[in-house]
Amino acid sequence: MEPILRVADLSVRIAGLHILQGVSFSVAPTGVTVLLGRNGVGKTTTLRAVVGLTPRNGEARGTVQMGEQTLLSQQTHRLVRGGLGYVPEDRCVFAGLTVAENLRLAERRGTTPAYDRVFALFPELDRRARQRAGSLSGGQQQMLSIGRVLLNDNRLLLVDEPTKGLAPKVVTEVAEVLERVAESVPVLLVEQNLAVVRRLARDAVVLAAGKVAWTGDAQELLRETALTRSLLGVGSAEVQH
Amino acid sequence: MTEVKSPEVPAPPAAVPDELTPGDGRLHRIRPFLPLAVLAVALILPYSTLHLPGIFEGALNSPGTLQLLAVCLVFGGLAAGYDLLFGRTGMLSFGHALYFAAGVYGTDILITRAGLPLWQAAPLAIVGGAILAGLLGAVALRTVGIAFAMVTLAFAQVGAILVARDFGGLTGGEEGLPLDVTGLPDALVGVTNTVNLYWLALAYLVVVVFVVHRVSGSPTGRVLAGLRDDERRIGVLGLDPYRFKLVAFTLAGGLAAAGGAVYCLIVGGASPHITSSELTLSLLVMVVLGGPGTRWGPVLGGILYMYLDHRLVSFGSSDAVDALPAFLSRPLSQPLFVLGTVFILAVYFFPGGLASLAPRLSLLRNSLRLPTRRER
Amino acid sequence: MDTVILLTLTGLGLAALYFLVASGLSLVFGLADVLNFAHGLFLGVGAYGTWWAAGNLPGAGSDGFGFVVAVAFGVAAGTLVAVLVELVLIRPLYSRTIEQVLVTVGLSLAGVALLQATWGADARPFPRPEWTRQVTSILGAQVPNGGLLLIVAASLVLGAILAFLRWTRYGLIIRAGVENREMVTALGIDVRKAFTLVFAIGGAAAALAGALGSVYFGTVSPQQGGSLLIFAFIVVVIGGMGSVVGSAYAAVAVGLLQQFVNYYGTSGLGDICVVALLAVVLLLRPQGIAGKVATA
Amino acid sequence: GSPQDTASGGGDSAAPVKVGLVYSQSGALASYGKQYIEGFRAGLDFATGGTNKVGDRAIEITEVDDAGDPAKAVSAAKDLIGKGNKIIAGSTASGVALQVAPIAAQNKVLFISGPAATDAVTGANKYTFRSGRQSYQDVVTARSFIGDPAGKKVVVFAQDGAFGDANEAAVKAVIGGAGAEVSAVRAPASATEFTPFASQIKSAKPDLLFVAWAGTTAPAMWQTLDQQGVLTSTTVVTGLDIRASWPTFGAAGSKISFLSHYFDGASDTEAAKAAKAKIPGGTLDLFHPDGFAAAQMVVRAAQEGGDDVDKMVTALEGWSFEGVKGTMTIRAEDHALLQPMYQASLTGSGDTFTAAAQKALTGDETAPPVQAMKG
Amino acid sequence: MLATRGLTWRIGEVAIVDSVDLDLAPGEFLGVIGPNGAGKTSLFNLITGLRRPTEGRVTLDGRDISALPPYQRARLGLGRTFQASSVFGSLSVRENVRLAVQAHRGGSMKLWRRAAADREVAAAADAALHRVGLAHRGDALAGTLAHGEKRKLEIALLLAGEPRVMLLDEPMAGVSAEDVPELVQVIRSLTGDSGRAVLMVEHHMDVILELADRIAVMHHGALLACDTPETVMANPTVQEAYLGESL
Ligand SMILES: Nc1ncnc2c1ncn2[C@@H]1O[C@H](COP(=O)(O)OP(=O)(O)OP(=O)(O)O)[C@@H](O)[C@H]1O
Ligand SMILES: Nc1ncnc2c1ncn2[C@@H]1O[C@H](COP(=O)(O)OP(=O)(O)OP(=O)(O)O)[C@@H](O)[C@H]1O
Ligand SMILES: CC(C)C[C@H](N)C(=O)O
Ligand SMILES: [Mg+2]
Ligand SMILES: [Mg+2]
Repeated sequence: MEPILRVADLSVRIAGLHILQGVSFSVAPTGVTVLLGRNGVGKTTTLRAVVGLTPRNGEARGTVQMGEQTLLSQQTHRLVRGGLGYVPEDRCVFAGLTVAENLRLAERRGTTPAYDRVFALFPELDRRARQRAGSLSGGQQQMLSIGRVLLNDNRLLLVDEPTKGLAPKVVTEVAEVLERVAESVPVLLVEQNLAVVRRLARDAVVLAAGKVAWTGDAQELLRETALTRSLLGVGSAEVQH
Repeated sequence: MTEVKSPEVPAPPAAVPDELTPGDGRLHRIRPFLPLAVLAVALILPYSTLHLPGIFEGALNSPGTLQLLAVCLVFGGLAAGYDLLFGRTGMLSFGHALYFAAGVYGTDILITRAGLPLWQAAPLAIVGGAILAGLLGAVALRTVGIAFAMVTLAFAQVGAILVARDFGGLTGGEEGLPLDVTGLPDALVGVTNTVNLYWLALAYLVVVVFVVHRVSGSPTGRVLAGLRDDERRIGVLGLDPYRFKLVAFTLAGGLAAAGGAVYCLIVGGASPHITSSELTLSLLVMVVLGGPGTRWGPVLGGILYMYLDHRLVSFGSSDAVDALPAFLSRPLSQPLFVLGTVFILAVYFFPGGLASLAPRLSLLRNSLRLPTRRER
Repeated sequence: MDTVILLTLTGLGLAALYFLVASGLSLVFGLADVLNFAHGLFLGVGAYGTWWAAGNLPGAGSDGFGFVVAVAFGVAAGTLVAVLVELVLIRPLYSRTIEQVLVTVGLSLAGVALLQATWGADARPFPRPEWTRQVTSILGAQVPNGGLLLIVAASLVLGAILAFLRWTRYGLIIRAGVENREMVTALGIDVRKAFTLVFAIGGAAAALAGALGSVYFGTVSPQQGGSLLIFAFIVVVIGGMGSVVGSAYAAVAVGLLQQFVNYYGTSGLGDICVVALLAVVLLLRPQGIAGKVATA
Repeated sequence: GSPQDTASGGGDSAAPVKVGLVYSQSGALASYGKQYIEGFRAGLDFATGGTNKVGDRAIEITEVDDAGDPAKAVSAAKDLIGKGNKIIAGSTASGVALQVAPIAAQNKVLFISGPAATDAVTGANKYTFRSGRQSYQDVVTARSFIGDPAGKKVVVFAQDGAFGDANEAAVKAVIGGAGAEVSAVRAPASATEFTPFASQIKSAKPDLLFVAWAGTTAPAMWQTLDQQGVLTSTTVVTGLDIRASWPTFGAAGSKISFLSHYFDGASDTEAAKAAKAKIPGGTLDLFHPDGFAAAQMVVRAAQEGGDDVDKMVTALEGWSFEGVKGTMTIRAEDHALLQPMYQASLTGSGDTFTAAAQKALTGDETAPPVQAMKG
Repeated sequence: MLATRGLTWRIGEVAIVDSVDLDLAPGEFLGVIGPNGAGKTSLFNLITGLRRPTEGRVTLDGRDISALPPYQRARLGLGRTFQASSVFGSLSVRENVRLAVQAHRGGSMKLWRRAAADREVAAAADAALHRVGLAHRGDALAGTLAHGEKRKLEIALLLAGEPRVMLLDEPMAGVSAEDVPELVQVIRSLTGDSGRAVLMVEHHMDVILELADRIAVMHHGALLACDTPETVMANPTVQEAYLGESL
């Protein structure tokens, strides 16, 4: 199958530092591809480069292709309108706007927003529609952040650590949501919680020191304790919650 | 109530106070001596009869040039003091002109109206300016961010109104108050002694730079740098943000008042121009022009700003400008037009201020030098 | 009694003028986070644009429909300048607040000097319909029509801006963009258009203030914008940055306070009272009357 | 070498006479400055018979813009003095004049203040002279509008600040001193809304209203006084500003009695004719006479004093000359410049207004009281 | 040691924190869990003084500290980390920690001394950095650290202050699995000596279970349970409200 996203030789420099040095991988057109790696290895940087959010003092080189489309030189809002959904690492909800307004903002022109889908997944968002997003708890904000993206149909979702700081129950919920979402849209996921990875991931890309250290089947990666340990530094015992 | 996003102070671009980071390499060993070399040049400058046509009207040691340089130096020091607030502590005060004005008017009034000798009047005015800053700061610092900027602006505005209304007949209103020089030391009076005023201004600048440098490198300076980034964190670490900010505010106010006393002597009086909010804005411009939080940036910014401010008026009326077609010469003969345009261009061409120019220049130099070496 | 009515209505006229200047300032300041010291320039452009059009633009004049055309031209000119300023000067500097301050300060100096270089430093008589010079007798008070015109215009502008922010998608985008520009683009929205729009609205309101303010003053001069700007800033801060409704309240408070204190107290006390009001409001409620609510 | 070099004025008889003009070329008072310099050039031409020389010595003028800022003016003055200029003139703004005057005294150079109207320049020191009128002379002119002031009720409406203070004080001294009951209404110069002040004036029901207001808010102020019926209910006197401002009076203009320092057509002296012929545009205005007189004084000083400033001072003290306005006299005691003043009325509409002289007062009639020389 | 009595924080009608009574004994490690939005962070804010409670008191060593500003509470030995990393972005990592050490060693105004010359402070700071494994990043600007590194720096800042009562708000959030055990060790070592007490919010149950002596469960602002880990884990209400069905 043709991959939906192809990243070839992606290099990112920020403030003079080579953060990514020639990263290449591709994302399958179905299911979840997980991007793994230790803190600071450049996972977030990779996702942001793909959606065109490399900071001003930085520079991204290489090729990133989604289908026929070349992404790297394009403006973020064009990419997103073209069906590339992005859920950022630190949630980034609009604190001063209400929950409803946050969602309304995410509506894209020319499509019908799928409010049913979002509220079915996160009834809390419907209940708190009039609360200012800034006063939501961390978990609630994460739900809003994901909900915003699910309002639209996407060709590919980039999701950065969606379960960070969430209660186990919510982690399960979010994992379920992503699982369902992944049935219809391919997802590129950054995740530290290996339980979630185990449940969702089909393919895995492991980053180390700004380069791709391993790509292949995610479940296989998790099965191979030695491999997991050498790449991620975790024993499988700790993977379980 | 909802979580209100506190109006952010436009935080100055992050710059690590160089005092807190040990440098390395050979450059580091020469660097401490660079300022001394510049200081030496500044000290012997009045002995030079060099003519720099276009840059100064007369020879370097002519009274007009020395006077201009003295004013520039005072503002270099003033900007460095202001940077203690803005660049190093992250406090955006829009009322710094008030403490400068307190120094100017304080010295002037104590000498001219109260008849005190200079050696009493100037210290009194400086202490008075610092106390004023301490009192008003104690109130204003109950707010943060833009609110703080506006409260300080408001206080300065009251000061401006009091001065302009000639409150108690002390200030001379909008005509200002010429300094009564009869009681002054002879060495400070008259055009022939301008060089002494120049040295005085230079001394002021050196003192301010030294104080700011010492304070920034002190434990307190470290706290101030922390305040700039995250005030809440400082509180949780067990330090009282209010107290530290008040100390910085008072100290900066005292330094500004000292600058005022020197300025009063240089200009020979006080005029309400110096109470205007434009002066604070200019201070901000000077600091940003130079590079906030850097050791030499604000000084250079202040000197350059004042130089342009004074020199552009003669640029505007120069023959070169008059010879241009009207649509060019008319705006160019407006000094403020040129000054404003310079700011705008500076933002685009020297982002990070003048201080960021040095590394970039050395980069340029290196890239120019390398090929020649290879040839040899 | 008629003194009180007179002072109230003229005070409201003054408040209306402050509001017209402050509303644009507040929107740009609070929502685009640009401390726009060049706002006075937009004011000047609106005033000079109207002045120029009345004398030179075919169809425009100093009375009747011709005057409406002239004002429309002035507002259009102010809007255009505001948009150009945003596109050319401010846009490359978003998220660099201090540099923006520097650029707008530079612009305010250069712009005023440019007006002065072009049309001279002296005040020029402003073309205006005859009725704006007259007074209307209200309960025994002779209220200047120019002031009433300002009150009507300010009310309309207030309504229009509120409706825009509350009920349009662009209003929503503007409010969100203030908080996190990047994230707005990550939702597929071109946020830069929204910021240009904010400048256009601010510029238009300022230009209208310039035109109608000149009607009220009877003259136009390069410095006019600058002196109004200080009070406009005070109004914006008292009202709470970004809050248009707050600006309206604050403008009324400042206008009436100034007017009454100037009559019953001594001169200059009005200004000091306004400054005192600012200090008190900020000490009690640092976020201003309405706080920084980047929302409607 | 020496730590500072100061050009000593060359005693060489063929060396040029160096004159420094420090005035506003830019800033708010730029139009006043422009008239001043035009007048100065015309006056220099007139006083030197077109040669621009005093004896063999050319007069070398250096112009410096102070933008109305005393600090810049002081810098410029020091620079000029350092370069050997023995004569400084200019001072469009009062604040500038007051700061430059002490510099002149400290360095023993001649200072001839320009349009700056403040009374405080008179008698400031031995080296300071003035080439224009002072506020007191305005007020004396105003008094002539109401006949016998005794028992009359007079209100001064003045802006805050030195200009207003000077006028209020002068009215109290001149008109109050003559038996009128004077009260004052003051307003901030920055005021934008004048109704409260108009109401206060109206309720005072004065016989004479003296208005001292300058600046861009003046038209709004006049309109408010007119709208509230003040102008029709009493005699209103004010100073006539430069021509460009006349249209801004609008309908109010014809209801006001003006005192005038100068306007085109107020006098028909030789000097006025010469000035008219020389200045660009050919229409005289408020401050042309000041520049003209300054040039006449400079030539006189250079002729009589050579390079000796003390001799220049002696030559000027008590000197009478024929200026644009007529006979001008430099009073020896305090260097006040006694000069004719005018009563005028304004007619016209739209952009075309004409001023007509109703009466001229001589220099003696408008003489301010003698000040003790301060320094 | 630390106790709250009837601690309540209301916004309008809603009680974000609802009459919480909590006791923390010296040397004790108390874990706080609860669904998102339960009010855990808010509780920390009340205890450290960043927010003023509507009702109730906070006492430290029997002394009522409810009215003290945050910095005075910190001086009494109350330290905390933040859920969203809040470090001094424009200072280097090393300066960050030195500042914290200096704050702890007495905050009197020293305007004229050289900060860099204080070797004791430098040594203590380096020690703290070593402990969290950030020593190699000492010269980096804190603002440019990756998320996980910032979390470590947060802990280093806390360590530097040698507080007696430590409030940790989700220290593990965003820390890579590799580093979790190491950080757990660091946190464990905090309580080891001299009777320090820790209050820690954490969603990683394994970490909580490993470290905590007792676990407090918050729900809708109120304290649902506060007991030994075993009892709490067995509590059906807790199961239902918080843990949900396990993955
Ligand atoms: N704006 C920036 N300026 C300088 N360095 C940066 C910047 N953004 C990121 N970095 C550096 O790039 C590296 C990679 O950061 P990135 O956020 O991509 O890591 P990550 O893999 O997402 O880590 P984590 O798991 O902690 O989220 C880090 O070392 C970080 O310090
Ligand atoms: N300033 C505020 N205004 C309004 N509501 C607030 C405010 N601060 C917190 N809240 C609300 O209080 C509740 C508790 O928030 P808190 O941040 O304490 O939760 P938490 O337990 O720390 O959650 P998480 O585990 O997600 O961090 C949430 O519902 C939140 O929306
Ligand atoms: C439309 C908005 C700018 C008004 C704002 N919500 C206020 O309360 O003032
Ligand atoms: Mg990341
Ligand atoms: Mg929390």
